[in-house]
Amino acid sequence: MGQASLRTDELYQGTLARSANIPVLSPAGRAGRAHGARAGLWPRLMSHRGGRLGLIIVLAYVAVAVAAPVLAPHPPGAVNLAGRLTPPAIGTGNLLGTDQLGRDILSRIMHGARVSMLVGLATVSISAAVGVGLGMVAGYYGGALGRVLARFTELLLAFPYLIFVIGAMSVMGPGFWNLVWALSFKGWVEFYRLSRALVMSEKNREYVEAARVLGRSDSVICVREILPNIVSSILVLGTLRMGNMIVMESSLSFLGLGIPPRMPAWGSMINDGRRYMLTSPWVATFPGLALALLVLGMNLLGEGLRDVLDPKMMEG
Amino acid sequence: MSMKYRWMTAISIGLLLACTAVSLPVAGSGPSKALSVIVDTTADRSDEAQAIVEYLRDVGVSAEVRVWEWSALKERILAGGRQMYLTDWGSAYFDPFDLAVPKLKTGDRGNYSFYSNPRFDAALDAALGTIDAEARRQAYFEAQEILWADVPWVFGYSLLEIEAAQADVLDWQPSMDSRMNLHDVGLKRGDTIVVGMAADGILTLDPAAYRDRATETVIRNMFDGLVTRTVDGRVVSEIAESWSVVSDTEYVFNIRRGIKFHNGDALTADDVVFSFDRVIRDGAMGGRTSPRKGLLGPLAAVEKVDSHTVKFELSSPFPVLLQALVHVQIVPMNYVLNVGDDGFARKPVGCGPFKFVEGRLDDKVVMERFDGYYGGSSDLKPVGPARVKRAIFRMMPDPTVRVAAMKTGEVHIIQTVPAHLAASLARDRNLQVKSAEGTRVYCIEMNCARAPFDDVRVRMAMNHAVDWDTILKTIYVDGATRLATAFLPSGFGYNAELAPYTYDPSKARALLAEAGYGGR
Amino acid sequence: MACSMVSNMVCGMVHGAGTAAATGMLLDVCDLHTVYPSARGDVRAVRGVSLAVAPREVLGVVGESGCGKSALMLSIMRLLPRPGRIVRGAVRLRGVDLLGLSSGEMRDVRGREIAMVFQDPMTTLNPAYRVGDQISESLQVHRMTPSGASISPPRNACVRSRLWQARRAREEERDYVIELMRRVGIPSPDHRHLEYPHQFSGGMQQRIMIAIALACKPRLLLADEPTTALDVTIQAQVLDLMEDINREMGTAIVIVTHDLALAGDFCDNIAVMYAGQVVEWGPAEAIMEDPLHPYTRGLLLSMPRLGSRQPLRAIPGEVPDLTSVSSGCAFAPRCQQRTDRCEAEEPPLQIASGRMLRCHAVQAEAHNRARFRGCVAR
Amino acid sequence: MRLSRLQVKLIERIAATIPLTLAVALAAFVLMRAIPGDPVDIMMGEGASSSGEEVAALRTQLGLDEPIYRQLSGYLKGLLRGDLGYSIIRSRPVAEMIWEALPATIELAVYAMLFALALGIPVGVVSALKHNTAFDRVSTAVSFVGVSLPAFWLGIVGILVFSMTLGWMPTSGRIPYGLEPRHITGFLTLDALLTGNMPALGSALRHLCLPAVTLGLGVAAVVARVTRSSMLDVLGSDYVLFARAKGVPEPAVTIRHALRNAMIPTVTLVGLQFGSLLGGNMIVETIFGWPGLGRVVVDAIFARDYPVVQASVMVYALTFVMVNLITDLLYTVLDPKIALQ
Repeated sequence: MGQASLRTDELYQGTLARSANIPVLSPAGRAGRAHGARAGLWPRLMSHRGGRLGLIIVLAYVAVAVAAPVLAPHPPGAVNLAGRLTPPAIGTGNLLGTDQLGRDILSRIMHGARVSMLVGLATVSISAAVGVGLGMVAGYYGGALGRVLARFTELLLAFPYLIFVIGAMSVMGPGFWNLVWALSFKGWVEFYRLSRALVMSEKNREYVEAARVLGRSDSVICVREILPNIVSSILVLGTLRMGNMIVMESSLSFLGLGIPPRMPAWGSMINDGRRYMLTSPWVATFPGLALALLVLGMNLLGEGLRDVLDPKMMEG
Repeated sequence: MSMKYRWMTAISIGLLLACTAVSLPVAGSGPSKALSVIVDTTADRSDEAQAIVEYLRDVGVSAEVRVWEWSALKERILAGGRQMYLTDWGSAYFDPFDLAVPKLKTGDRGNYSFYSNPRFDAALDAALGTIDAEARRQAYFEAQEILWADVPWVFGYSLLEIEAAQADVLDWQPSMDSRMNLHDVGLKRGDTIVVGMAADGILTLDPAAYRDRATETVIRNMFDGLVTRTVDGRVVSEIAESWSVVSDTEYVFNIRRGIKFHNGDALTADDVVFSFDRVIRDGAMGGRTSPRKGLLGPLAAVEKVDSHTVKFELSSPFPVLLQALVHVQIVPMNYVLNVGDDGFARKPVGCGPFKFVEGRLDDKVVMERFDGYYGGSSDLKPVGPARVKRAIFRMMPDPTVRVAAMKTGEVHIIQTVPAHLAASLARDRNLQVKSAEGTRVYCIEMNCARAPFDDVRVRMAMNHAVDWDTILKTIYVDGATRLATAFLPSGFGYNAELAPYTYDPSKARALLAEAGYGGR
Repeated sequence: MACSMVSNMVCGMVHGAGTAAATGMLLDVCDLHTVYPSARGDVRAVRGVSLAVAPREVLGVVGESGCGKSALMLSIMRLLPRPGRIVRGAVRLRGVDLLGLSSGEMRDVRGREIAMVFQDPMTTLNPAYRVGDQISESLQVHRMTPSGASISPPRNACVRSRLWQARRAREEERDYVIELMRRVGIPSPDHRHLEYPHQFSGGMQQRIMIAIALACKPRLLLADEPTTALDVTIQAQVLDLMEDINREMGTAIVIVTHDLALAGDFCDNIAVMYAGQVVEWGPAEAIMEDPLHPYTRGLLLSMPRLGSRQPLRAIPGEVPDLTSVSSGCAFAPRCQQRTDRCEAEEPPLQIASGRMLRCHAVQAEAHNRARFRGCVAR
Repeated sequence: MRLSRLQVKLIERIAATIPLTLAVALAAFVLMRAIPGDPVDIMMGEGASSSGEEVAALRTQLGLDEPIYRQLSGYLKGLLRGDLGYSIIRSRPVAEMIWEALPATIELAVYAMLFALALGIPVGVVSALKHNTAFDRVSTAVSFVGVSLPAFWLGIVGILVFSMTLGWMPTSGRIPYGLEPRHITGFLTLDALLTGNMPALGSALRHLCLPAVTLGLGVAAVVARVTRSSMLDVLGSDYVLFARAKGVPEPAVTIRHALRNAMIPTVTLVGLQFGSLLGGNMIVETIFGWPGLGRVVVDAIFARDYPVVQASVMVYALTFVMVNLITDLLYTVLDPKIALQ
């Protein structure tokens, strides 16, 4: 496959970066960023309109998630069959209505924020850890490992993902962490490709040479020198992937493979409500809106981080 | 230089920890020796399972739900590794033969609860060892009483089969076994009737190569059997004009004369013998054995007596033979031999009211009226060719979309309306909604071979703990019938005197306490 | 000749707009101000630049990077990237103020009257198109035939003759493109006009860019650091080419460079820019031999010269931040001759010793010298 | 010379798909045998009791009781002969099933992609041209929301609004009976065009509308974002400035000079997304009763119909590889640098 597939790879990584609005920075820019004194990431993010809004949204979600037991008017699992499918109304105690088991949708959305964000965070963290680790090794050393991984990632991309997840969930059985593993199984590929490409262009930079001349070991160079220089791109990809993972969870719920039902998760809530769309559209709509707003926040934050971390924005 | 990432890392880790720490609902730690169970279900019953879990918690059982994909769950159930699971099982024979036997007889195929009671097995054997109706009824009554006392399951309910049709569909009636006899149905306007099937697709068009109901629903409009069934489950003649029971193990059927297949061949005893041979003989379908073989139980041989008489020989008494024969369709021998099994499945020819036009099994199957139809069962009015010119079965797996298509008038009849949507359809003056008793038992099975459910008191407690009436009234919007045992009211030998277990949480708690599981 | 040209320019300057056409100036930039809004405030990239270019003249605009040279060129073309904008001033081409033209009229000027070449040919040529097509595109957008006449759509011509004409026109165009490529020194242009930019070396790419710029025979060529990205030997070839073009085709050239020596060799006049302003502007020899402005002097001293044993000296200090220019002379903080007046009051652009100069300190000195010589430029 | 190099490369690429496809087939085989469940048991369904011997006999007949390595070698041998096997549950050749379902899936994916491009590219371009304006902000926000709504939800809402309330679109299916064009390619719109059957074309397009939009909306959002950012890059490039300096009119600058170069990342994305459209449309197919490969394969997984799953996975992988190949070929058209490197 040689050259040709390498090209797809490179273009893929470029596309990836672009679709995620990740700066594939000019090398000089990146090197400059690592070593130039640049104070005030925080103020700069706060002065970035989209980034600020995104951060506020995300922090608000985190706050709601953490304070859910205090904020939520009802326990999220309180089944009340007599009061099922109550429409949203002010003053009834169910501001956003109730679902097919009479549970308060607002409370479930609040508690669901924990589960859904945890799904996103856990899958992205695992994917990023595996992907960046392998990507750095493959990018730094290349060679046989790189070739094996290249074939393996190709295999993963060519294998229909849903089929894999259905299979994996059948093998492992239902469960929160099983779902996270199944989602991470392919999620790492993007992180792998991005970090491999970044490391490949980074490893010939002067500062890496300098570290080598100083006799630093490879692992120290990777972790102490290269990683800080690529971490921002990875961070941005991570924020952008989180929303995707939460949506993925809902698709798996559609196939009956989602989060265990007593855990309120937005994806499962949307899927539950799907059956009642004709008669009680609020059941699916509110969790959908909650999800959309979080994804919007995440993307704005990711984009803000990109802009703030992009040295091109510093000039002019 | 990592300074500026530190805050981000801190936030990320903090978020992760915060969520982890507080998000996973920990199973409530109740009294010291609480019973703790995991209730397994498939996705379609997860709502119900969550409600059940709440009821179990009410009586001090710490319960959780797991949603599984069915095949994966079944394998684990069969391995004995699960505790309590929502299952269901259909019966097509209007007799406990294909329900109680596979589900509850020791070691049988569907016995996921590992229930074993020699007395119960003996009662079933007695019911199936004779064709004497009264003796059978008594045996079944006894079996039900044993079950009622032994409570191997949390007995559940059977769902109504709710169907809907446009108002201009005439003489339409859902049948209890979810078949759809379009021969009898008329249309006020138009000559093409479209049915929205509640299936992803049907498996085949060969009457010997399937085992599922959806396929039968479609195929039964192109093929007739020796006998058929009324919507309320009575067996009446179809291709067979009459029959006689020579002995417990020998039946003789007289074939109606003048029946033609769609290709013009006359139907004779040879075709009947061939059709049955194809099902019961090993490797009769081009080296493969029909999956329907088991449906005919101890049927050993079908022999031609003369051109319009066949004799059935059984290796042991088979009281449900007539019900079983409803599900075997007659195929044209010469045609099948000519085109081969694959060719036959591609372009099937039968002697039913409709002939095959074209079909994609996961999209739609189109058939046209067979004008040479002999008229069908003389017990089912009207007799004669079908009233509509064309019938189309469309596969519409999503219930919401089926209902939407009904409302937009794209289909004339839809199967399996979700109970919560039935009311909204019934309010529509252009539509009619009807229902029939279901033939499927929904229950919660327990692993009776292992603690804690090897203790009848615990099983009994479970039966008292679940408020089925509320569940059926709300989640299933009254579209279900509560069952006292595993037997269906529509089936033969139903003991109407046994009442379903009442919802009684305090009794459930007491029983649990008695069994050593601390209640509150 | 150069001397009289400068005096002409000065006239143009002094007497205002009306006389520019009369004095035969090709381009006349008058008190041009350009800003780029940014988060930290407006960057004042061009601050009251006045310049003029006579027909057939070669003017060098020299300065450190970030002094507003490119912004000046883009302002002339009215191609400042958003959100940059021209605040005030005038850019007259043969007496017509370009700033007052509609965008359609301005588009007609670009490429046809004023052409521009950029620093890095690698990124300036569109990678997706054959070079021949990129050259002829200029002709097509200006609806010009190779002979220079505008194409007017033939009236009442039958389809066939139109087709024939179109084919003729295409062939002519191709021949012209090949000829043009030959003219700028590209070997075997009859094959190479079908190739893509990446198939050429940097020098060849720069020649193609010049060919594109010359396609419509513009009167003025703006060259923004045309040789900076090239090897030294190639630089010389490209400069030779531009010199030829200037001589043979009569195209006036404004060449932007940070290389004072290059400008000295190549140009008729030189304008030295600092912090968005022209600080010294005059005949090339005069400036090279007798730089008056302290900044020009600094530039010359920091420039290595063959045979000179003088040590190189860098100009102390840094280029000022253009968002917050103080009221005084922009160069004052780095100037060794600064006075209190320099820090308080911005020096005007004035005539001194046969050139234009923006400096308080040298002003007086030059005035004295001029009186001593008894020759005041008019 | 150049052509032959391209040809060599093409052959190389096609040859390289063979090991990948085999690896995918192997992975599918392993995955299917690893997941619990048994096709025979599912095939026997419910109803009357079937004896253990009967099930065992059927297993023997289907070769399911042979050791795994024998099953695998049999499967691979079949593959080498071009034999995809026989569906256990549906007792018909797998190749036939796939051949029947694939055109529906591809047609849906193609139209979904066309919709995504038709919406995403103009929105992306206009956002880039009107960078930082209200249009840009709104379209960006909408595209974020578009990405974050699951397709099954969109599908139901679409049916609710456009079929039930407005009555513009049919709820499901590909085309009503009686309107089908003569079968030539299996792609209904193409067949209708080839046979000049306009009513069929109209109906097929109407049926395609909702599923294609449901499937394509998320992709449209991503396409818009990628186009916007690459357009922004390109609009700031020297050659666009140079084109303006040549006096090229603004529309020509945007389309001829900027968009063409900005399309390169979009094409990469389209290639990748097309693969995921093909492989990820099971849910949309289920909702819209679309008779495509997605439903066949999900059905087959749940029924443990090993040969069908294995073959479908291979078909997916092959399509994915082919789409990548086409994408790469498209680059050589868009970016002349690649053709000769």
